[in-house]
Amino acid sequence: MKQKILQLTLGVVTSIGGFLEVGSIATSAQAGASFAYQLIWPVVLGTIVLIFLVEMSGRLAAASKLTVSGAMRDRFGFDYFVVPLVTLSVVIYLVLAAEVGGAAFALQLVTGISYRWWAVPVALLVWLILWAGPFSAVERWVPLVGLVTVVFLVGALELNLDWGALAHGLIPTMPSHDGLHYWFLVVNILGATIAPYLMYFYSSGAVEGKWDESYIGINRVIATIGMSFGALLAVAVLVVCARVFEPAGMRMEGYDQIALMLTGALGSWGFYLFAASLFVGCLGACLEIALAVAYMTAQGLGWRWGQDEEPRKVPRFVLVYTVLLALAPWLIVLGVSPLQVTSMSMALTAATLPVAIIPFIVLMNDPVYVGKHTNGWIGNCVVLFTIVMACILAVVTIPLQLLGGG
Amino acid sequence: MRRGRHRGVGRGGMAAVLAALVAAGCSRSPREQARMELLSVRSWAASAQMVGERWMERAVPDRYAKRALASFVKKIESERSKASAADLPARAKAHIVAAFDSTARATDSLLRVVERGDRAAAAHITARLAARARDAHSMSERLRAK
Amino acid sequence: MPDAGIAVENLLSRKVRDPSGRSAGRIEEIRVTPSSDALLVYQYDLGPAALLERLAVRLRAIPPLRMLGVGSGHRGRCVSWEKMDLSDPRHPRITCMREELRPIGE
Amino acid sequence: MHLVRDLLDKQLIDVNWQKMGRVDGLLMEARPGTQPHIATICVGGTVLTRRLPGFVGRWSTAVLRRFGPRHGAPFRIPWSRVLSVDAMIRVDVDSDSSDAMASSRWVRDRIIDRIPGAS
Repeated sequence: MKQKILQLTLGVVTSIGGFLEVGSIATSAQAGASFAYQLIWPVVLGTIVLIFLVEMSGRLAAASKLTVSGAMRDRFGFDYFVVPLVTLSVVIYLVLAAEVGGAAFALQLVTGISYRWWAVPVALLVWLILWAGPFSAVERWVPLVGLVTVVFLVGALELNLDWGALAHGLIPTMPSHDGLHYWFLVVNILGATIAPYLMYFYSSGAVEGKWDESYIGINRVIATIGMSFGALLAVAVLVVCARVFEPAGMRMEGYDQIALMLTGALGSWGFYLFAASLFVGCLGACLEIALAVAYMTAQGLGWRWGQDEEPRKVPRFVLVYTVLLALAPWLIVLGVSPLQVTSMSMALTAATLPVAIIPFIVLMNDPVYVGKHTNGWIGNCVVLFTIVMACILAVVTIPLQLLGGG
Repeated sequence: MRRGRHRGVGRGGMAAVLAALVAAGCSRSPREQARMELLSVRSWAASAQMVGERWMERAVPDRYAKRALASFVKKIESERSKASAADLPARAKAHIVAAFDSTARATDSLLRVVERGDRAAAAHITARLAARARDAHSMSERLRAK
Repeated sequence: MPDAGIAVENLLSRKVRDPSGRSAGRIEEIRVTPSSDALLVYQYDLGPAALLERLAVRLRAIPPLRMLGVGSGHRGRCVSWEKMDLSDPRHPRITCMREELRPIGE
Repeated sequence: MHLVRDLLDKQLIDVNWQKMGRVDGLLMEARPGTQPHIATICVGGTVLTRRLPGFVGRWSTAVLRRFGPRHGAPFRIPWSRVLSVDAMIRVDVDSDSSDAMASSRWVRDRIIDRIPGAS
């Protein structure tokens, strides 16, 4: 039982560390600065959907000992599987570029040297951690350090909050002004929150951790607590920006503005803790993303895989994340603004959600794979709602991205 | 594709509603466009002012303040050229371009003061920036009210 | 690739026509019985589309979707091996009329 | 037994329980007049790329043929070597010495071993 408790705390900590990354920080900051508390509802909506999807990934792994992409190739064949494999690899590559940009910008805040110089070292650092560190190390120390992102919660509590307006933000309301930018941010927040790579990473970790059916209860707790706490941090970022930037009419156009959010309440501590949280949050996300694409490819094509294995034993798995990390920094080095890469990657994530989520409704109701742990009535309705919402997002995202602008 | 057809109908309807909403959002009248430009002036002036204030309180390092102010100046100038090219009511365009210029000048002088490390002089410039932000805000409110 | 060898994965979702040229559906599944050193094919299942069927076959089991009438289309048909002519693997044909085929007893 | 549901695209594991790719393809012998039978499992990149529709399929098959470690020749496993068929298909093959893992060995020797610390 003690081993299970360890797995439980580890799981919760992993999801906290993995939740707050450049996407949630940037989109929450933009939302708070432009629309105060009005955009809390997409964060909550996205988190509820994420909790269900992550819980299902864990349950699939525990019940069938198969990961998400392994089961997808198994169940739908290569002809269907190649679609999510290609589209998600491209979209997730852009998210990785945004994360590298975020971590690089954090280093610029602290050192003054331009983020463009930091992009390659960041990608190299991520590669070194994956190459040398076994999975348990990655899964253990990254999220522990990720807890520094709790500083946003401290920042939020420092400012006496208007709880009434905060609760009102939970209810979806139509924008009073600048409707286009409002919906653009809704799409980006949903894209940032419902991150498909978390499903591939989480289910692979569960299979690598040799979860069995006795873990299904723990899995539900990990998914719920971990993701909700992560969402709390995203809401904290939104609330702080609503209190600090919205009254002054400051709209977030770049991370140098976002970096000011905690300096009022916590002075220079606020500045350096923001830089640390951005760096650690993005680093954790980079590790998870690079592994997620490697898992997805290796499991789908039947190669040997496993982060705990020596690189020589799983050569093609290692090659995937090596090539991915070799390609990741160049968008940032070319000087594309990290915030723009973030917005683009979040919008594309939202637009490609149907491809990642539709297989879930079939897999999670197939007794061949999940045995008696098939989806309940609620689970199916949530996934169905997500698919319909995802299809709407897919249709609306591209025009919004062009018209709504960063 | 039987399943696709079933879902397509639902998706088509919803998409039409949202597409209409998106279209409504993007047909900005010149007056609305002018108001957006003024809000942008206010945002940049307030951002430069906040960097100045945090720098005076030593809450942010010099390196960060210099780099941030330099990038603000560049962005303000690019927004200024966009505004002068946009089709705005003549009188409002003059105001807006002038507001952009004075904000750019104030931000640039704040940058030089930070480079010199002269925190006393910074106080005057942040006050000027605060005034720019207030003017832009009041002008945009007047445009909205009319 | 030996001359008579056909790639099963490329045979899937091929449209099967009966002698009058009408489509009897697409090959979705091939049923086999293991023998000493090979699998003997005894039946082909035809249905709307291989990919769709693999997606939809279980959807009927999901309460909300069954309610919405998903996956309740016409049942597939099955063809015993001797009635299937695979001389041209790209255009499989059956030797009897499509009405004579039995529906699939799931 | 159903070919598509129980065999196609399933994970292959070798005699010492190591992964060695998936059932990318199945070869059917169909001479007129005789009952068709499946005698061979095919594994390999070109088997997969040939399943892709149209131009993408043709192009990727050509690329694998020119640059692939074994010029895209698929690895064939006779049905007689299949030991068990359930969630995974176990075959009586020692993958490390067989051609099935040729591309894996190629990546290991050409790339991974060249990086220090491959242990």
